[in-house]
Amino acid sequence: MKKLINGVDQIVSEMVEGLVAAHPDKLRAIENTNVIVRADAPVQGKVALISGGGSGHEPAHAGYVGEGLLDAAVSGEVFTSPTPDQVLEAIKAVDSGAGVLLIVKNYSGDVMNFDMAADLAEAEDITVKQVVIRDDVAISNPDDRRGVAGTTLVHMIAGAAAAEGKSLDEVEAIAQGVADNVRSMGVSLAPCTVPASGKPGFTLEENEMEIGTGIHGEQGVERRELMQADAVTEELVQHVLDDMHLNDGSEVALMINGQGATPLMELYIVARKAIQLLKDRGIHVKKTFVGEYMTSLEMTGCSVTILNLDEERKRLLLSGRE
Amino acid sequence: MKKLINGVDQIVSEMVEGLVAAHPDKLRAIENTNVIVRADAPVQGKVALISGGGSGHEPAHAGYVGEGLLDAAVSGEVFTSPTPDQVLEAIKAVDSGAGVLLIVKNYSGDVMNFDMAADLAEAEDITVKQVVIRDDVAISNPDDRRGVAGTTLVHMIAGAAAAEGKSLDEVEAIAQGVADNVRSMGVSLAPCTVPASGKPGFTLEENEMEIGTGIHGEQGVERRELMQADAVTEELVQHVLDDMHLNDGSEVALMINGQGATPLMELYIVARKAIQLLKDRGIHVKKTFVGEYMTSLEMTGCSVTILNLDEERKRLLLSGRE
Amino acid sequence: MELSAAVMKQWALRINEKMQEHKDKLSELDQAIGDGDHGHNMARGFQEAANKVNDSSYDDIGTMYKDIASTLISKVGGASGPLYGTAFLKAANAWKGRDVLDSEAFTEGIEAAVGGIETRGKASFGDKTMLDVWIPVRDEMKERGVDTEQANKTAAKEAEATIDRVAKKGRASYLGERSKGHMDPGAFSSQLVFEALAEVYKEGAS
Amino acid sequence: MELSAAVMKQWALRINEKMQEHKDKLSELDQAIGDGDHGHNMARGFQEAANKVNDSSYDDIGTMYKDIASTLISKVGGASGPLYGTAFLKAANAWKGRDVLDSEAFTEGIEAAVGGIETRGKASFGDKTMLDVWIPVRDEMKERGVDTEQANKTAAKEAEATIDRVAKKGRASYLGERSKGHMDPGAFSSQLVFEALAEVYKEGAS
Ligand SMILES: Nc1ncnc2c1ncn2[C@@H]1O[C@H](COP(=O)(O)OP(=O)(O)O)[C@@H](O)[C@H]1O
Ligand SMILES: Nc1ncnc2c1ncn2[C@@H]1O[C@H](COP(=O)(O)OP(=O)(O)O)[C@@H](O)[C@H]1O
Ligand SMILES: [Mg+2]
Ligand SMILES: [Mg+2]
Ligand SMILES: [Mg+2]
Ligand SMILES: [Mg+2]
Repeated sequence: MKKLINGVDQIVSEMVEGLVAAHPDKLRAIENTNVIVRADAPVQGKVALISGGGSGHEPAHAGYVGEGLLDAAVSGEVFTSPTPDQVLEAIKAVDSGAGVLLIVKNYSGDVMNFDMAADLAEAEDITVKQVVIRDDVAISNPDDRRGVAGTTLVHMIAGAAAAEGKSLDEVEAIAQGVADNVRSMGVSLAPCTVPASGKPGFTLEENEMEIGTGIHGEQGVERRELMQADAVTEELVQHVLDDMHLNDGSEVALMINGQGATPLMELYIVARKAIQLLKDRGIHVKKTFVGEYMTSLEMTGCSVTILNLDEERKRLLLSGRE
Repeated sequence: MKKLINGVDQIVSEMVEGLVAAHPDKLRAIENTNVIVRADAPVQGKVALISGGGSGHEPAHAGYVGEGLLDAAVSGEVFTSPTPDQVLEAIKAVDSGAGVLLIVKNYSGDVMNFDMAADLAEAEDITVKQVVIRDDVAISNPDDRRGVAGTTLVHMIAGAAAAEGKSLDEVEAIAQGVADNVRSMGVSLAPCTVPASGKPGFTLEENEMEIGTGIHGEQGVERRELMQADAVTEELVQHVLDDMHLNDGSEVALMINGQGATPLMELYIVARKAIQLLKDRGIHVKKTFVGEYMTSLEMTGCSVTILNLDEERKRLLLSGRE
Repeated sequence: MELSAAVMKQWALRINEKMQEHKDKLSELDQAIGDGDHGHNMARGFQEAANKVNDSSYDDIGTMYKDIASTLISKVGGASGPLYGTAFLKAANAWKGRDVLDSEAFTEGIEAAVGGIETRGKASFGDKTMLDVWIPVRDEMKERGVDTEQANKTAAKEAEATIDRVAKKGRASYLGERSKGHMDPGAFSSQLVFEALAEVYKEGAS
Repeated sequence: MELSAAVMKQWALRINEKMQEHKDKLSELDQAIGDGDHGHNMARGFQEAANKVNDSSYDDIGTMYKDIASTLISKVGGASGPLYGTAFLKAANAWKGRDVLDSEAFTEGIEAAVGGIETRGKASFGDKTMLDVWIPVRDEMKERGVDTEQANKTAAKEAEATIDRVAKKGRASYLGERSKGHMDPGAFSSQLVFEALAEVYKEGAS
């Protein structure tokens, strides 16, 4: 394992220190935790947004803390959900009385830990709502789907809504609207190495890829022969579209998300094909994101995310922060 | 070689297509070239900035095209300087009559090709100036130094100056000031694979790293035993500072630039230590950049860049775009 | 059958020793069908729990296990943190105010623990999770009273039995049929819990 | 010694064939001390030059080599593009208006080419670049007139001699002492240029 780290146990805390040291005007850490909040939290009268999960997905989640986006991010160990007490600290630090929305990815660990934190917060009379993201169409049963890159679109759109001063119920409804209308699918060409284990999560031959990978360095739902970028893109886009109800004239946002080690160059090659495919179907792409938004350490691969836009989501996304 | 591409010969043109398709409101490509210009180029009365070089450094250079930054970027083949005729096309497309500044990295290829383009442009009565970036302190002779990540700070600061309506001479002087005051040094833990060759550029053992690597996947100036992040950072920062004249109270900008495959998490661990080291020396970091600004495909590693700020550079950097 | 506060303390300490010892194996099992952190999660959490127990003195088994549970909840994270945490928290409630547990009282705790895991994780027997071990152990205790040696054997057998199953809950479920052929890591850590119980009971009795 | 327009055309085509044939070796040499693209750069550029020459008909050798030079300049990029491009452009100027080259005229072209490379790249003999081949070949021509067989031999010997040198210009110079022990890729591509010359001259004469 070759990593620029000092020791497996300090990774997350040193990353948090680095984030705050690099952006002291924007960010602040809560002592003795791996919670990062806006420097000016709590923002009076504003609904607060919290996201989080295991570390190793950077820039998610702490990279989204800031004006017009999240109020706090909670970082667990690498690929391990944070504990309820850390989430509670975040909730207490950002609540201004207007309530708190937790943005949770649908993994057993995240769901349970955030749920316990919500219970603890309610016991302290803080109003907490949750939206659970399940955008990964690689899993066929919609209830079991993981939350992946689409989560970052919830950060942006719900973040813009909260910044406008909308109420907790309104922000929750908007966030839920994004969650209901966003779908993703990923492919990986090479695994990543979780620092604590020191070994790659799996091995792939030179001509193999994993289709339907999540964001925790796991294998996907199927191992396949490596294909060219256009064919891979077609497969991912088709899978995503099969699960959506888009018509000729539908408006969408598109995200091509790198898993960590894939050069931006390749992501743009994928974006090119994805945009072509959507255009061929009469779908209007109003906004395209290409880059790393939700990574899996240094995994090689990418995911395609499509969000069906209604007028409100479109307005919030185009006017908001990225 | 496992890459999300369709064929080695189409990589650059398909990347350019993808860039423009993804950001049609911002970018436009010049037909039959790999030149990307601002959608609204030429901007009347504004000095135009052009950067470029081989591809494989994304987001450099095309990712910096936009308001307050570059007017055009010229992409050569992977790690191969673009040809003079392509640079000339860029010059012609962005010149509004206020003149054009070429931002050139000090590699034989870049220098020669941009120089030939400048000659061709002068022959067409376009006023062209050049600033050559030599920030890589891994090379001891200052004249021979390569242009690396520090180049992106020239994009930002000269871009902000041009956006303010400064004249070509003024913008050139500011860009030259950045070039004279910026220093970088890189380290690599794993090589990258140039698509055309299909094989990694070199091999490193599990416990080895290359110190002093450039941005073209080459080996560095020295092979060393792998160290922990803090020790690596200390080495890079010290090397950079040894070449600068900073005092207690100096103001700087800091950039921790990922080479492609290094997770943001690790870059923040490096940033944390670099900021500490500068603070220990009484140096004020006014702005920190952590992320991928100038990559070498999927190389693993990072570089540290420090820019000595005077009042003007500070103002332009803090008010400008990233 | 009786379990004193001293033996119950030993149980927690022994679980920790087992998790440290099998840390790599647990993570390897998790790497095959999950994300490879189960050993680290267990080792981190039970080490903290052992420290807590060592630093305090308890007459009340309920209080002791409440502390263990809170420590697990706040130090483990992931899926296993809330699940083991809830399990011991529910058991602690059942053991509140007691300085010794007879077979019935111990069983009540295990029943409550299983209920907690079920409520929290919404899994059932056969889903290839830790419950595949806990449920049969509980059933046997309810039926025949606590026999720690038997519980140990059942846990080992049931952990083994997860190998052939397709995961229905947790990360391993994402693999579908590909999850077959690997033991569930949480089932194996649960086996270690009951292995520790058999050992400390035997030592305490002798 | 005379080189007709037909032989000069064959020269350009043969250079291309050699670059295609040795593409991988050229890139491997470049991978050792540069960035691994020299073979691809040469193959891409000379292929385009060959296409250009094949698609046109020339009486004037100057015009033919100006087209070759422009093609190289606009299709190669990198360091070698401007250098080979400038070399052939300068030679083309010297050959302007001629449909056949005697020894003196050909040598003038080579002299101009070397001057172009020197001005463009600011390197000297011994810097471990293509000039390490071009300069001795030029010197020999100036002294004894054009002997293509001899030029071929000298080019091969001088390319070989770059192995022991430390690079002073181009990417390889960044490696300092580590550049020793590898042949300079541009020196080898230059050797191929003169190897092609000897072959087409021999074929043309027979
Ligand atoms: N919903 C659930 N119900 C019961 N047990 C579960 C559930 N989800 C996961 N588990 C158990 O947790 C174990 C994985 O724990 P761990 O690896 O520590 O957490 P994570 O899956 O978050 O990485 C699985 O092997 C399984 O036994
Ligand atoms: N300044 C220079 N003068 C003469 N030749 C040079 C110079 N710089 C580079 N070269 C030649 O160019 C060759 C490398 O060409 P190539 O790999 O195509 O370009 P790049 O170095 O841009 O990747 C070197 O082997 C060397 O012979
Ligand atoms: Mg985990
Ligand atoms: Mg090159
Ligand atoms: Mg796990
Ligand atoms: Mg080269």
